[in-house]
Amino acid sequence: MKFAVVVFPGSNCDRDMYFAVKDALGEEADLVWYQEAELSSYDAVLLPGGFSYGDYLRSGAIASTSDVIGQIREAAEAGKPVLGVCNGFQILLEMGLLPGAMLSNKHLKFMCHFETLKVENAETMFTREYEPQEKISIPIAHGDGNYYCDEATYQELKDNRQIAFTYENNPNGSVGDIAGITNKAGNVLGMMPHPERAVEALVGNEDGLRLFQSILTHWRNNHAIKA
Amino acid sequence: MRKVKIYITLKEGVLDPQGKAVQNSLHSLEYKNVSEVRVGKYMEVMMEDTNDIEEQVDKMCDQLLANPVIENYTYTIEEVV
Amino acid sequence: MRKVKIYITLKEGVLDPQGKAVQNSLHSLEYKNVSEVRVGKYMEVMMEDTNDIEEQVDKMCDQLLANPVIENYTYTIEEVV
Amino acid sequence: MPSKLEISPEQIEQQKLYSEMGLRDEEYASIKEILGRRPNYTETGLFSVMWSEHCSYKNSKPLLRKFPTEGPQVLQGPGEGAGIIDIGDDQAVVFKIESHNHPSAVEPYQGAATGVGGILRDVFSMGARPIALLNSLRFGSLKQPRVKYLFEEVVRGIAGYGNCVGVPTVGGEVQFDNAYNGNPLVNAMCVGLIEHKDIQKGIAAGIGNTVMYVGAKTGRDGIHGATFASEELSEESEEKRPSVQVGDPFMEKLLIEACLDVIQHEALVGIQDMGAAGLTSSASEMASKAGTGMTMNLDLIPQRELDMTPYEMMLSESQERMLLVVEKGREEEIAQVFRKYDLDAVAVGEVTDTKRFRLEHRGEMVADVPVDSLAEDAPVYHQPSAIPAYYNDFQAMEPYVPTVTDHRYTLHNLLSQPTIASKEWVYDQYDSMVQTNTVVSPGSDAAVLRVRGTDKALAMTTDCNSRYIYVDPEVGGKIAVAEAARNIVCSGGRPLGLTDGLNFGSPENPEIFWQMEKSVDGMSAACNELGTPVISGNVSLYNESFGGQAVYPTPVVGMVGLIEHTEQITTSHMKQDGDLIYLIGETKVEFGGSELQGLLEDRHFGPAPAIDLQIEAQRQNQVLTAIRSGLVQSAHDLAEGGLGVALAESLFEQELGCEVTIEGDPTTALFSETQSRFLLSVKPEDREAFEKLVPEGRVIGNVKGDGGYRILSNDQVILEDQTTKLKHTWKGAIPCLVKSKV
Ligand SMILES: Nc1ncnc2c1ncn2[C@@H]1O[C@H](COP(=O)(O)OP(=O)(O)O)[C@@H](O)[C@H]1O
Ligand SMILES: [Mg+2]
Repeated sequence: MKFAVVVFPGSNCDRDMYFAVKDALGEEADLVWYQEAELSSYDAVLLPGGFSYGDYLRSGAIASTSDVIGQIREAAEAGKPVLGVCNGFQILLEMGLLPGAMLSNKHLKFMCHFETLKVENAETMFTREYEPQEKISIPIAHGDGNYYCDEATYQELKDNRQIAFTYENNPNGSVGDIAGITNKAGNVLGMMPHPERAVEALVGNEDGLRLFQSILTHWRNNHAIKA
Repeated sequence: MRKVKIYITLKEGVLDPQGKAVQNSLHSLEYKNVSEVRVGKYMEVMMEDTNDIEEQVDKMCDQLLANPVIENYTYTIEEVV
Repeated sequence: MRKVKIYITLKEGVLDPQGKAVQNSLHSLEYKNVSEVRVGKYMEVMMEDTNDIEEQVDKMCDQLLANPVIENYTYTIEEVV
Repeated sequence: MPSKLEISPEQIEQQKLYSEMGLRDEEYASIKEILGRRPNYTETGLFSVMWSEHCSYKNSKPLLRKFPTEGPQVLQGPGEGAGIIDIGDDQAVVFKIESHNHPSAVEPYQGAATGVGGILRDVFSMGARPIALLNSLRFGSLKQPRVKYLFEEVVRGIAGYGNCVGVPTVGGEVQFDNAYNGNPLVNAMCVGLIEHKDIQKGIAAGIGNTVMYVGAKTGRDGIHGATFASEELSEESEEKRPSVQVGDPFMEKLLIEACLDVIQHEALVGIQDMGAAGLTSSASEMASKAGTGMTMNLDLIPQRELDMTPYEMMLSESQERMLLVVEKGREEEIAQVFRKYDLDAVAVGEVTDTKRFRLEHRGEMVADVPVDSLAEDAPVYHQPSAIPAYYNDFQAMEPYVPTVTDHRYTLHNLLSQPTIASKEWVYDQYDSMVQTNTVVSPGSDAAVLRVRGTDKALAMTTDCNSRYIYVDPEVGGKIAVAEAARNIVCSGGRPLGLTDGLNFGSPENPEIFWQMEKSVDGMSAACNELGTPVISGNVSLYNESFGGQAVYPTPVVGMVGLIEHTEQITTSHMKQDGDLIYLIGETKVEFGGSELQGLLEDRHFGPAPAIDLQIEAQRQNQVLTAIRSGLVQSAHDLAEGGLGVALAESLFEQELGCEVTIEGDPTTALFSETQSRFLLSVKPEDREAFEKLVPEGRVIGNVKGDGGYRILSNDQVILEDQTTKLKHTWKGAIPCLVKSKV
């Protein structure tokens, strides 16, 4: 399986994402510079964390107007897995591929530590290797991770089972303890915690690896069916 | 040349952690008569004049400067020489 | 009740990386007639009226809301009912 | 027409305008002699910044020469942007520490942020990818509102910059003491990783080659304030006054990536960051090092503001700028590399064979001076030194013996001192994990990062207990180096070398110069004994508040060590019920400069704890050997607050308990700060093997799974508490102080 990691000016978890796929998952990955991206030849698109364009104006806002966005939209429409982590999630929100918006953490401070997440929906293409309601430990590292949406949208997220992960101890003030959501179709996931930082026991743990394995399993199954 | 002044505020109903923090600090500094603080953005954009400048500014705000899910904007346009 | 609108801007000569990034982004979105963008803060403070409200607001800004080393501020006071 | 140009060389001399720029009479006289004429305004400015302490080390050079700087592992000692140490496999670590004390005192957020930016540039301009940041901070009492503000903003500034550029901030230290009330210290350290073949130098070699400018435009940021002291002469309006340097971490991130790309380009000859004294120092140093000259056309310098004068451009300290020398005719290839990142690389000058530094502006030659005179010929001062009276008094004192009746209360009290308390409030704001190499994050003795693609890891730490240095600079200097090495050893690493940040008051005060001298002597002795050469460093003097009160002498040590196999990585956290707790090293009545002394007496006095460097080295070797043999579960060095505090700290992570028996006077056993001591835990089955390697080790008790912290003396329990309660005190202290209304 071939993963594209889209690099924006100011992305800084791009290499971490790349190593997670290449070394820990053992699949192919390319770092693709946003201006040179040709995403159609990839099986999945990963938007890494960092501070695209310095996170000036609003986190993810400036990146969400760049040229490559059209191709990301196409990948999403084609049903390919699109994963946005941290700044990647913020970009997906600013693009409107996922509903809602990001506000500053309720205590206004950047925070970096492990948080316990609950897998709310273990049936998505990103979470199928987890047990339903499983507790996993994944690092967060963000200043603007306070997910906001209005009541109606929240109800819709719940009704459609679009909430993938919630926090056990909500660190940032997010509506409904939301840590990650998918689109309706279930092939676009945005999450603030960093699964790519949890793929090796030496540096943290391996709780994030199964997220990447889920994507791979899903893809293999699809391909088996097609073949 | 025009100076466009843009005011971006959080929509009512959207929690404003920063405003809340400022409000608390003002209270602890003994400004007891402050009842609410909301924090937004203020931008000054210098642009050459065109016929459709208002349209342009609206588009700029919708496309980039404000996020319609959480923010409102207003602006004024001044002439500068 | 008064609504105090406070505008906080960077002093001239102080680097505004945010304004610069917004400006570049507007250029790549083909707003070619934009020549400069400066980004500041806008605050709305609701406070009970007092005789010395202006004095109070000045003090608030100097003490907390603006950073006198790099920022300037102005404000207007409106009556609300 | 900027009116400053009208200030004539005659006026500068007659009105002594040079002294407002910081030049002394005799310095001005020697400039006149070098040039054979009076310097003009711009030239006077060039000399004033290049001959400042910050650039020339004119007061500290004689002291810095004392540091051992060589060793088989050293690839680059002091002199370049940062020092370099070999770690095998054709790889090397690059590191340096730098202070940003004065800017942080004025504008703490930007001051600290640009401090981080500057030290990053020092490291990536060597060709290394920055892999870690550390910071060493000193503040006054958190009970003062201004101090609280400085503390919060400095931490936010470090976080704001480091997090954005994607370099993890993995360690550091924060000490609080009234001595820093008027003057915080902000030292930032950066560690980079490099392949030997990629090592760059800041040289302007090759006559005819092109000088290129990259990065942010030049504004009037941080221009030496003295320049504008003669306001009435220049009719400068308010907004043209020198402004605070503002950092743009986004620009820096682009620069890092672009520079790491460009070093692979064969047309690149030399590269250097523009740090203090901006264009002046980078350009003149590059030429001087190469034995060449340089001509620059200032009209070509990218400018952010209108009508900038040559003086302003040359002295500006705008951030995020680099200077390159590239092969003539290949400028476009280099520019192309930067264009990918939306950065402009502009040709601004040429390398010449004249050995002169020449600047043109609007068709005129505005400066023409010998390049070496700027970079090499600054005067060197041997300041007089004098033993302060307090030192003789302290030496003559009987050892201070604190009176403690309630040891439990005292332990809580110590754990809530902000210098000892958990720094989680600080480091939680730092992204400590980006780049996914962080094996041991903040909270242990040293941070540990694996070296991707190998089985090696790097341990790093900053240390300096300035109270010991105040009471006895020489002994304190030894302790600072020894403590850093101890922290590295406890993590499983062999110390490789260090970078030093010398923060002192005015060197013109003989008593302060004596403190500098003695602490450098002490540090050097420890470096020699422990085999850790000094490979880079920084000097920050005149750290005095408005009342003329100098800070405690604070020569910060930043140290890096090598862990040969990742399985040898060790933390300070005890692991398991039943493990044996070992104390290595005897304990004496030593409370001079201790945390407990400060707590009880509100000041520090008496002789510092003694240190025998040979014993220190021997114990470090033994402990490291035991760790490498896989016999050690946890290792922690004893520092502030002594055994009582070290025990508690080792139990917090897993909320384990302990039962420990102490001997002799309980207060001394628990809280004395005798040096060269280690606290280890070892599995019972490894007892024999361990004691063979560390014969001095004494079992003092066991780790307990019940979460109770128990100390016995003469078969009596003299201190008992729940580890969770101690932890609560320790964790809550700083958040509580920061939130408290003052
Ligand atoms: N300013 C800081 N930035 C990052 N980490 C810090 C900072 N201050 C302290 N720490 C971390 O907190 C832990 C405890 O620090 P300290 O009490 O100085 O330990 P030690 O006495 O063992 O040197 C260390 O891991 C250290 O790196
Ligand atoms: Mg220490």
